[in-house]
Amino acid sequence: MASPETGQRLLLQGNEAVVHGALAAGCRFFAGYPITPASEISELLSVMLPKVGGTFIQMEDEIASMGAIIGASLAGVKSMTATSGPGFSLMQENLGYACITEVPCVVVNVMRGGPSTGLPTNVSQGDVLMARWGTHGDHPIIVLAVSSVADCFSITVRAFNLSEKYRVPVILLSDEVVAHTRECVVLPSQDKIRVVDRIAPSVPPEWYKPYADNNRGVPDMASFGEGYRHHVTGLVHDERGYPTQQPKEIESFLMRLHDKITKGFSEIMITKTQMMEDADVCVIAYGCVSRAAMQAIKMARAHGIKAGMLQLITLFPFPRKAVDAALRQCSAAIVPELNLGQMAREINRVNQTGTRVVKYNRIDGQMITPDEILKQILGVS
Amino acid sequence: MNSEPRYEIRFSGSGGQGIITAAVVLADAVGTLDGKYVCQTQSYGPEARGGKSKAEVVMCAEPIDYPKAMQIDLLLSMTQASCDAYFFDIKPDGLLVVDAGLVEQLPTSRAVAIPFTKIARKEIGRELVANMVALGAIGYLSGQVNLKNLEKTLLSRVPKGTENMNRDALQAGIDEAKKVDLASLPRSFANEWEAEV
Amino acid sequence: MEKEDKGKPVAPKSRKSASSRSHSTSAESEKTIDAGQVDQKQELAEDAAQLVDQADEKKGKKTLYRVVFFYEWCKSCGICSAMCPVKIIMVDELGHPYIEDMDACIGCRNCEIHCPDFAITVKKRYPERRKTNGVA
Amino acid sequence: MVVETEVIRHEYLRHDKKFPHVWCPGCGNGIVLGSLLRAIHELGLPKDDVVVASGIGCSSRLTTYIDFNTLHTTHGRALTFATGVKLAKPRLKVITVMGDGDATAIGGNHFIHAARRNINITAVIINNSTYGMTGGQYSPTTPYGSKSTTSVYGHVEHDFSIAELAVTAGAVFVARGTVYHAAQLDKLLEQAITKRGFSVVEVISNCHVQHGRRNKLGDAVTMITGFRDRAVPVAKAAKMSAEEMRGKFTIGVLCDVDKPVSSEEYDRIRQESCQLPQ
Repeated sequence: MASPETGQRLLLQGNEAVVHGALAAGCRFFAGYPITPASEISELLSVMLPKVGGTFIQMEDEIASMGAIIGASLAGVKSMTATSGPGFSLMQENLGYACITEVPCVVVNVMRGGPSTGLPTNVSQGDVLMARWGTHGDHPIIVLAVSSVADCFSITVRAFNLSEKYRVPVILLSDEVVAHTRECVVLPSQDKIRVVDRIAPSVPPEWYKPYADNNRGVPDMASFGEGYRHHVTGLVHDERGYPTQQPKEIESFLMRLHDKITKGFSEIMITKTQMMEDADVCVIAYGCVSRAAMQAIKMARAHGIKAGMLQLITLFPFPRKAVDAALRQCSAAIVPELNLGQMAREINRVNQTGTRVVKYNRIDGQMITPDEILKQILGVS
Repeated sequence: MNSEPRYEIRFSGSGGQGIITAAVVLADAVGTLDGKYVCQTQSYGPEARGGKSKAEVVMCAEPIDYPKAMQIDLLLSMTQASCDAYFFDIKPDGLLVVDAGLVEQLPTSRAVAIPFTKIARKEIGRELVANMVALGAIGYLSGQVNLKNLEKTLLSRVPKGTENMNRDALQAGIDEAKKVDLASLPRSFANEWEAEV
Repeated sequence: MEKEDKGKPVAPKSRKSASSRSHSTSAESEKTIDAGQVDQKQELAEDAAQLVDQADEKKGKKTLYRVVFFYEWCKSCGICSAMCPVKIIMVDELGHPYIEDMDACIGCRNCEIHCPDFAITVKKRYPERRKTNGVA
Repeated sequence: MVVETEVIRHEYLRHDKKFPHVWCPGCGNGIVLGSLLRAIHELGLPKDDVVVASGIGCSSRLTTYIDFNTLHTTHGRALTFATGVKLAKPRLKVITVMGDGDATAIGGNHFIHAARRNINITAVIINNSTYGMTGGQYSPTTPYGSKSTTSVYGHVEHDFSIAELAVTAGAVFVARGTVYHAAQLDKLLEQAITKRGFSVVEVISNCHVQHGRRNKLGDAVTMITGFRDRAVPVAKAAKMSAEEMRGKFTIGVLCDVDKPVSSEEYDRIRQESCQLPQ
């Protein structure tokens, strides 16, 4: 595999584009464990990372992989892991650790059919709510979904940027279809890519309070070995990082975790609309299904139906505003998903207009085809 | 249906025949060098090893929404089993290309049978490159790819030292395909692609 | 905090040790030296200060030590008392340790390194005691 | 000459943490912590360059108290975090402190693979034969027949030796000490921290509150002095029969070999591939 040459058209798999996106965003550490359909990410990074001075390691399992990337991130290196459903299940404990200790990292989950070993080589979108609520406790997290190879590059960069800026783990949901589809992309040159890095403390080490609130709600982050000796613990901690059981400190700490994300809603929530200007019917989709949906919308337009598309790129925090606007505008919304309606449930939750929300689901390991979505659109028009 | 027609090719055979490699080379040539939009997908998992294996290439002058094949313009089958399994969504005027030695029962009369494996064995000396013979034939018959670009891409993707063998195989496929008279097939659309090549 | 370290131990408990100190004889302490060297042989040799001590002993001068308890941190577990080879660390009714005979201390530091609570420091007792230079 | 505790206290304990620490009176964890700090002091490691990672459990609470870069991780996973830290910043000295259940039950897989992988990390495992923090349940090192809150009728499973497990798994330096032999422990820890590669020090410690009380092993003092009688130096143990060794365990350096260190090897690969045309 050649190194990416910017400005050149490259035929890349979704998984390969994730790798190039991660490297462009400054990822220099990857720990992972082989799992279909995410293994290509490991394979390519094992080749690419040493070339850019980074580190690749294959750990003994996904628990260890998640631990290792948190460790590396604490040492000041942007890090990532990639897995699929069963491995993602194993990562949940340490994912919670990254949430409470506010360690930036990116977890790619290439979704396959579940539960358990499920359908290793088939596509699914069954991990959507798990990505949001998988680890225990009431915590905020950012979940992004990709739908094309180009997305795999650009959204991976976004994932790193959000993670670094808000000091929160970001889950990048890919799926078997996006991961294994090859498409041509032109990788932008490095100077065209906006890369965000965590903010290091500017105060002298004696003054440094590793978890002190500031106007952003995101404390400055010192990495190990830079003179700012501090304690990192998965226990609820005070602003110095020491365990606390004071109700006041506990609440203000946990609220800050939520608030920092709330403050960034406008930047974090990414959606894409197509043909929505005059739409009566909208299709709300994400991941590979949005590709089928778009095709279906074009077909519907050929039938004279004013259909439009709302593609969710950020799944969580739930892009309420965009969904609400689409629901207000349209008389009906079709929500096709490769699960039994995990996002449809969220959409229904915010539906205050009485707009008809029609689920269309497939859980047989196969893609939803444009014809199937078209049928749904025709059914509501 | 679409303003800009898609062209969909499905490669099928059994695992180990190099079906996916052929599809990737075609997609790479069409996408990177010809500059069209292209989506290449494939079947994964156990069926890729020994069982039925398939790979698809969708190409279009406009961005492609649905990445998988919907109605196939050209189906390549390198085994009888894969031909039977993957023939179902071929277009009425789509073309079936099969390995003459391995597929005996043709489900359509719009079919071209070329003995890819035999050519690979006899002319190149390695059965292994039957996929590249087939790729040459498909590249020619589909009329969707610049054959020079196809060769260039192929050579950039094969292991060092096997370039000549692969180039010869591709060329053998193209030569063989040139002998086919598509006009003689029922409901031919030969005129459309001849203009492009 | 530094002030507390030095100041506190002298406060309530030190009366007993202070009074007992005057009764000790050098003969008693010399007898117990062998018993005290059980586990500490390896490290004793390394230290330059030890050579000075040995030289002093040859000259008939005995190195004196002071065992300082930091009572704020002491949890009265009794380990120091049990570990003392010369049995000079006593325990009062509340479990707090005190020194019966400070001059009998052989400086083995067994109590110090076995104290789980960092509550014991053993120091040399010179008339003109040098300031500890161990601080990095 | 051992460094004075006063120096350790001023130099290495966090001045803004509440002391005395959380451990029960007489708990060996404090003794091990003292040994660890003296070893680090003797080696003259700069505090900024030391990372101490721990898992979950009584022993793992020690990271809170010491003035290094400290990392209190999830149960059993200390070594995975440590691996990430070490590989990301190889100049850091990474030490993990774990309990017996932490390191060899929930973290057993990470432990054997860290040993196999041979990354430059030191693992200190404080073995008190029980889960102290959660209330005295049986751990992988609880002896056969012992009582615990989850084996009130007597433990029917067999324990294993952490140090021997480490040797078999490929650790380049393995030592066993006890909290009674604290001076020796200082030296073992120094050796382990200096060693290139994955080094393990198993420290036999006491939990008189959970394990001791349920098995009538006496108080802290009895348990700790009991280690004196049960511990046999490696050289002496070699001459003893299995019968004589019954109920006893060896202390000292069990294994000290040299093997390529994977983190260093990877550094070499990194340097070589950086020079390749991109």
